[in-house]
Amino acid sequence: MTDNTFEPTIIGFTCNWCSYRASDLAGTARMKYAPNVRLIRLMCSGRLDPTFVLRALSEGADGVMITGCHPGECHYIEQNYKALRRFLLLRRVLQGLGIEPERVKLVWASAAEGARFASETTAFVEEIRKLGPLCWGKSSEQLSVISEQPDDLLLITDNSQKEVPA
Amino acid sequence: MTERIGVYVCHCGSNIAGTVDVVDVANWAAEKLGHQGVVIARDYKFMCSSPGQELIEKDIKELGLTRVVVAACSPHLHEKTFRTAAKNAGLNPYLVELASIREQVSWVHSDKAVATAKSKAVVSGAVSRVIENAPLEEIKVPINPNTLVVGGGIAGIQAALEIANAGFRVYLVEREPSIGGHMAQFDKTFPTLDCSACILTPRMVEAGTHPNITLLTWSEVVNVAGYVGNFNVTIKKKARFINEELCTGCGICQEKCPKKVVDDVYEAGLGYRKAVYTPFAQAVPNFPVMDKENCTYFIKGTCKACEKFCPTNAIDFNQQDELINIDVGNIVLATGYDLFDARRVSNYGYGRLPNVFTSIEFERLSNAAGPTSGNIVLRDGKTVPKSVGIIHCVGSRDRNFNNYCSVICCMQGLKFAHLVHERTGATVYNFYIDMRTAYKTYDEFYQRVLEEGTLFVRGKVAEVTDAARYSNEKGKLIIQTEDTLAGKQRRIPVDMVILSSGLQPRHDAKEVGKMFGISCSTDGWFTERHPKLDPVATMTEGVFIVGCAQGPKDIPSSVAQGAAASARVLDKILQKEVALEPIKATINKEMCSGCRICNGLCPFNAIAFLADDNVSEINPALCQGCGTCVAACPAGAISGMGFSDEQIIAQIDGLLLRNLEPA
Amino acid sequence: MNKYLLYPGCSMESSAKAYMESMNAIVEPLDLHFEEIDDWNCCGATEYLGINLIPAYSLIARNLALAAKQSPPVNGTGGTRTVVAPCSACYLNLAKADHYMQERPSLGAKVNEALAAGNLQYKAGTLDVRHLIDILVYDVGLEKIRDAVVRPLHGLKVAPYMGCMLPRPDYQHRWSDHEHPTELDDLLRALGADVIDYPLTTNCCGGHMTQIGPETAFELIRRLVADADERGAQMMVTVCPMCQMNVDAYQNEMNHFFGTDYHMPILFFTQLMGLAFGREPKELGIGMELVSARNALANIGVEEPVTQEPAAPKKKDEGLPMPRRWTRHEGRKEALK
Amino acid sequence: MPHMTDERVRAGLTHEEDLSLLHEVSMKTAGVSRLEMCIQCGTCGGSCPAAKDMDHTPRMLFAMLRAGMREEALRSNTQWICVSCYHCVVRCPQEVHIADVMYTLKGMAIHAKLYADSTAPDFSQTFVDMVESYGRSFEMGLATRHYLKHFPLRLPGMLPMGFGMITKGRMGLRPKKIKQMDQLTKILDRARQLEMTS
Repeated sequence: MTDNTFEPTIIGFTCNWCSYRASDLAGTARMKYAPNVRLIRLMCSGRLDPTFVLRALSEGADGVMITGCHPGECHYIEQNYKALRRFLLLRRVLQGLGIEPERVKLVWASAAEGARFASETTAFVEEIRKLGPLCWGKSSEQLSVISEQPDDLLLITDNSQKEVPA
Repeated sequence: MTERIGVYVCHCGSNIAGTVDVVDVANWAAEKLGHQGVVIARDYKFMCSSPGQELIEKDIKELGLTRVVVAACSPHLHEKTFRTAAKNAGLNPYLVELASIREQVSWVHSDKAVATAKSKAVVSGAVSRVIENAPLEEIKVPINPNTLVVGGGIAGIQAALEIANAGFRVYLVEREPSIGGHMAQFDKTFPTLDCSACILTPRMVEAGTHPNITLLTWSEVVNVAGYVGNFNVTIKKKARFINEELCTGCGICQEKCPKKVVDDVYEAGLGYRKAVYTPFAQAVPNFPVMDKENCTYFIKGTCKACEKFCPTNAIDFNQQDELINIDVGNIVLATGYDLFDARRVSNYGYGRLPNVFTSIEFERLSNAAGPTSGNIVLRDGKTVPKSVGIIHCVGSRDRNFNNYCSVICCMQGLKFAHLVHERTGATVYNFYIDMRTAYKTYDEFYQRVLEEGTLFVRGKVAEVTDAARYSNEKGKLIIQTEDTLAGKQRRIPVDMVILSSGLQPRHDAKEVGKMFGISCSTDGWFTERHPKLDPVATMTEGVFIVGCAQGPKDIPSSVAQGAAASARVLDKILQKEVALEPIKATINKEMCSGCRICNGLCPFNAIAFLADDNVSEINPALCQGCGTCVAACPAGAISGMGFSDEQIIAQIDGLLLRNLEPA
Repeated sequence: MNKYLLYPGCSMESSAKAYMESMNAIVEPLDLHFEEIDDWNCCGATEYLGINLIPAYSLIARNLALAAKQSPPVNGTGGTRTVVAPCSACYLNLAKADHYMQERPSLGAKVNEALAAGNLQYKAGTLDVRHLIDILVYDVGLEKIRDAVVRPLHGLKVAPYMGCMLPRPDYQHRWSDHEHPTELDDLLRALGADVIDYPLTTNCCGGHMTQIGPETAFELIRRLVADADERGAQMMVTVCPMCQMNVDAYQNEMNHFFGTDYHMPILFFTQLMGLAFGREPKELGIGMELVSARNALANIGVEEPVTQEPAAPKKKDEGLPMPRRWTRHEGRKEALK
Repeated sequence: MPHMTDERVRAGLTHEEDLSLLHEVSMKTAGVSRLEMCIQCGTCGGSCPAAKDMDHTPRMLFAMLRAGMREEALRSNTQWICVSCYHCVVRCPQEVHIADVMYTLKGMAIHAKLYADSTAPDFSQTFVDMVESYGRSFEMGLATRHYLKHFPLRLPGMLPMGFGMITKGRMGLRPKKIKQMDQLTKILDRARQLEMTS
C-alpha cells in the first residue's frame, strides 16, 4: 500500500443538534464527500470524553473529527466551549504520546451547513492521508503485514486488525 | 452474550439499495456479528412501511429478540417509528438503534463497494452499541395550557386569535406600542388591492378585546427558562409613562406636545410624530407612549405640557420598567422581518438622491393616512412625478447583500406600478431580473399591469444617477441598465425611483433564537423542523415559528402559518401531558467523591451539592441531557442515560470492526 | 514616525512628476517615512494581463518579492509590512497579485516557480498593499492633517475624483464604499476646500482607451469634465496619475472632438495638501498641468492666505425628511472623529 | 474544436457548439472566475461606461461563451473596449470576476489570432515589449511607435500636447532601465515556459 492508496479510517463525533443534522443535510442534498469517516452521534460536543478519542485511535482509527455548534450557538448554551477546552488539552496530550496532534480536528458546523460538513470532512481525510497510517501499538513488521493484505473488502475487513487484538 | 439481536437493512426503494449492496450487508451481519448475538438479519424494501414494521414486531415476538438494529435513514426521521414498533411488540423502545446508511452513506458516496463496506461498519457499530443500551422510561410532564405569542403582526395575531377562540389563555407580546406589524403600514394589498387597514383593523380590535388574550405591547421577552409544557418567561414591560388604568386614549397629550420627531418606525422616516404618541389612529391598544429620548421634560426638566392638559391625570413621569413573570406551555414566535436597508446599494442613490424612495416609504406615500394624505409626490412634498421607475430585487438575489429571493418584491413592484398609474397617470417602468408571480391570481395581476401600459425592462439596474449626460436628462434621475432582451444599454430619465427592497431577518434574530433555544439558517431566518413536512415546528419542542420570522412570505402564507401553529399548540394543550426523552444524567452516590467539578459545568443549574452527604445530585427536571458533566466526572460517577460511556465505547469498537468474530 | 515601503510606479517619474514632488513635500510635516523599493519594475499596467497570465503576475510579484526581502521584521523597531503605491493602477495590480496568489494557490506556486529563476520568492499575504490616500486618512488621520493646515483652501470649489481602480474591486475591504467613497471628500474638507457632491467620483477616465479607442475615451472624459463644470467645480482633484493624464492632457483633443470649450484643471490631492500646508506652488509641481489651474487657484490667492468664513448653507425647503447617509465603514469613521 | 458534419454544413449551420469553451475560459482566468454562475441579469452591461462601443454587452458575451460560440466570442471587440473600471465586478450579484475574464479573452484572442482590429492588441504588445526591454514603461517610445502605426492622422493634432508634456518635463526622451534586467528576463522567460505547459 503506497501513500496514494492509503485509505484512512476516521471516527467522527457529532452533536445531535448541529453537525449531525448538517451531515443529514449533506445527504438530503446529495453532496458527495470522502467515505472514510464513520459518525457517532452525541447529544452535544460537550459529551465528548477525551478517552473516547484515545480509544478510537488505539483501536485502529487514523484520525478523529470532533464537530459541534459554532461558538455562541450551542444548543446547551455554552457546552461547546468545554469541548473546545478539552480539545486543546487533548492535542497537547497526543503530542506527549508521540502522536501528531493534527490527527484530531475540531470543526464547527451548524445544522444548515451541510456543504461545510462535506468539504471539511473531505479536507480532513486528505490531511490524514498525507500523515499516513497511525502506527500506534503496531510494530513496523506488523505494518508491513497490513500493507501486504489484499484490500478485498476495501477498508473494512482489514484482517491484520483481527490478528492484533486490542 | 445473552442478547438476541435482529438486524434489518432497508432498501429505501433504490435510495439505499442503488448504492449499497443491502443483501450483502445483511448476510455479513448475520455471519460476522453472530457471536455478538445477531440471530437474524434481513433486508426489506421499505422498513418504515407497515409490513416492514410488522416484520420487526413479528420477529420480536417469535424469535424473542431483545435488541433491534435498523439500518435505514437518519434517526431524526424514523427513530420514533421503529421505537413505537418495538413498543407495540412488547420491547422497551430504547433497545432499538438506528444505523444511518442513507444520509450518511448511500446519498453521499457513489462507489458501491465503498458504500457497502462503510454500511457494514455502521451496522457493526450499532450492533455493538445496542447491546449496551438500557431500557428507559419516558418522563411524562403536564402541559401548562397557556401560550405565549411573540410578535403582534398579522401572523402572531392570527395564531393568538385561533388559540384564544379555542378557549385558552394567550399572552401576546409586542415590542412596538401597537400591534399590527408591517401590514398596518401598507396601503393596498396585492393582488386584490384590498385596503390593508380595512382588513387588518378588525383583527387587531378582536385581539385587543378578546377575553382570553393578554396584550403586552411596548414589551419584550428578556428570559426564557424551562422546557415544553413548562416554560417560565420573563417579560420586560417598558415604561409608557402613561397610566393605562386612567388613560382614555383621547389624544390631547399628543396634540399639545410641542416636540416633533421624525417617525422612523411607523412612517418609515417619511413623516413626523410627537414625543408622546400613538403610532397611528387605529392603534391597539390606544394608549400613547412617551418617547423618553426625545421628550423635552426628560431632556431639560421642564415642559410637562401633556400632564397639564391630560383630562384624567394619566401622565406618570415616574413610571418604571416592569418585569412580568409568566408560565406557559407553548411558545409561538412571530417576530417578522426587517426591511433591507437600501442605503447599502449606493449605486441606487437612496439617501443621496432625494427622489429615490424605498418600498415602505412608497407605502406611506400612497397611504391616505400617510404624511401626504395619499398623494404620490416627490420629496419636495408637492410635485407629482410624470415618470416613475420601479426597481426589483433590491438587496435580494445578490451575493453582495442577501442571496435569497425575497418572494414578495415582484408583486409589490407590480402593485406600485398599478397605484402610480392609477393615481398620477405617470409613465411607469418596472426593471426586473425574473418576474416571479407564482401564486393564485398573482400572474393575472401581472397581466393586468401589462394591460395598463406599464413598460417592463428585463435587466438588473446598474445605477441611478443625477449626472446628466445629455440635455433630456437634465434635472431627472437617470436609470442606467442593460435591456437584456434588446441587448443594449439604456439610460431612462425619470422623476421618481422606487426601490422594491427585499426582506431580511430581524437584526436581533440570532439573539432571540438563542433565548428560545432555536437556530437560524445561514441566511439568518429561524430554522423549521422539516422544510416540507414540519414547517412551523422547530427543533425545540414547544417552540413554533410563523410568518416572516421563518423566511420571506406574503400575507396569505403568514396567516396560514399562524393558523397552522395554533393547531399544533392546541394539539399539545389537549394532550394535557407531554412525554420527554429520558436522556438525562444521573449520579451514582456511592462513587461520587464530592469534588464538585460537575457543579460549575451545568448551564441549567441542574446539579446541586448536598453538603450533608458530601455528594452532588442532578435534578432530572432541569437536566437537558447534554452529557458534559458525564464526560467531566473524574470518578466516573455520572452516567448519561441513552449515551453512556459503555454505549459509546462499544460503538467506537464496533465502527472500527474490533468486535468481529476472531478468524 | 510611520515607516512604509514605497512603490512609486513609472508615471511618478515622468507624466506624474508633480504628484511625486508634492508627495515628497507633505511627507515631512506628517511625520511619514517612505523607503523606495530597490530596483522595482513596471507593474504591467492594464496591458500585460491581457497577453499572458503567468508572466503578468510574475512581473508584478517581482516587486512584492523585492519588497518583502527589503522590509525588516515588524517586531523589531522601525520595521514595516506595508507597501504604499501612490498610483491607483499600480496599487490595484500589486493588491490583485497578492490576492489571487492566495485565492488560487496553483497560480501562486507557478509565479513562485518563475520568481525562483531570479532567485526570488514571495509568500502571498505577507505584505499589506495600500494606496497613499489610505495611509493619509486612516493611519495619519484627518485630525493631524487638519492641524498641519496653515492656509485653508476656503473658497476653492473642487470636484473630488477618486477614479475606478482605487475603490474597486477592493480585495481588502479598505474603502468606505465602492461607488461613493468619502475618503477623498473628507480629506479635502479637512484642508478647508469647498467639496461638491460629485456623482461621477468613481467613474472611469477612459484608461488606455485614449491610446486605442480615442472616441470611446473622449466621451468618458467629456462626461467627467461636463458634470464637474455643471456643478460649478473650479477644478478636479485626483489620486491617480492615469486619471490626471487623461483628463488633463486629452482635454484639448476632447474639446476639438465635441466642439466644446471646457477648461477644467485637474490637480493631485497632494498638491492641494502642499498648498494648504503652506508650501509654494512651484515646489508642488503646480504649473506642470496642461490645463492651467492658475485661475482656479486665484480663488484662494495662494500668495496670501484668505481666512474668510464659508458662506452659510442655504436654508432647505420644507419637504419630506431625507434618510440619513450611510457608509460601509460607519463604525470605523466614527472612531476617527 | 469539433468538426462539422457534412449534412449540417449543407443545412447552413456555420458553427459547432463548443461546450468546453466556458470551462476553458474559467480555468484560464486568475483567481476563481465564477463565470458559470452568471444569471444573465445585465448588471455588467448596464454598468459598463463603454457599452455603446461594444459589439456585444459583457452579458451577451458570457451567453455566447456558454453556447460554445468560440469564434464569435473571441472575435468580439468587447474585451478590447473594456476599460477595467471594475464597476461591473463590484455590482455583479453573482460575484463573477468580469474584468479578469476580459483579460483572459484578450489573451485567447491573441493566441487564436482572432481580433477584428489590431490597434488594441498591438498597443498591449508594444507596451509589453517596452517593459521587457527596460523593466519600466517608456511613454515617449510607446506613444511614438503606437501613433505612427495606428493613428498617423492624429499626430498633428496631438503635437501641442506632446510638446507641452516634454517642455513641462512630464515625458522623458530616454527610457529608464532597471538595474537587474537580467534577473527580470530570467523570471519572465521561466514564466512564459510555465504558461505554455499549463
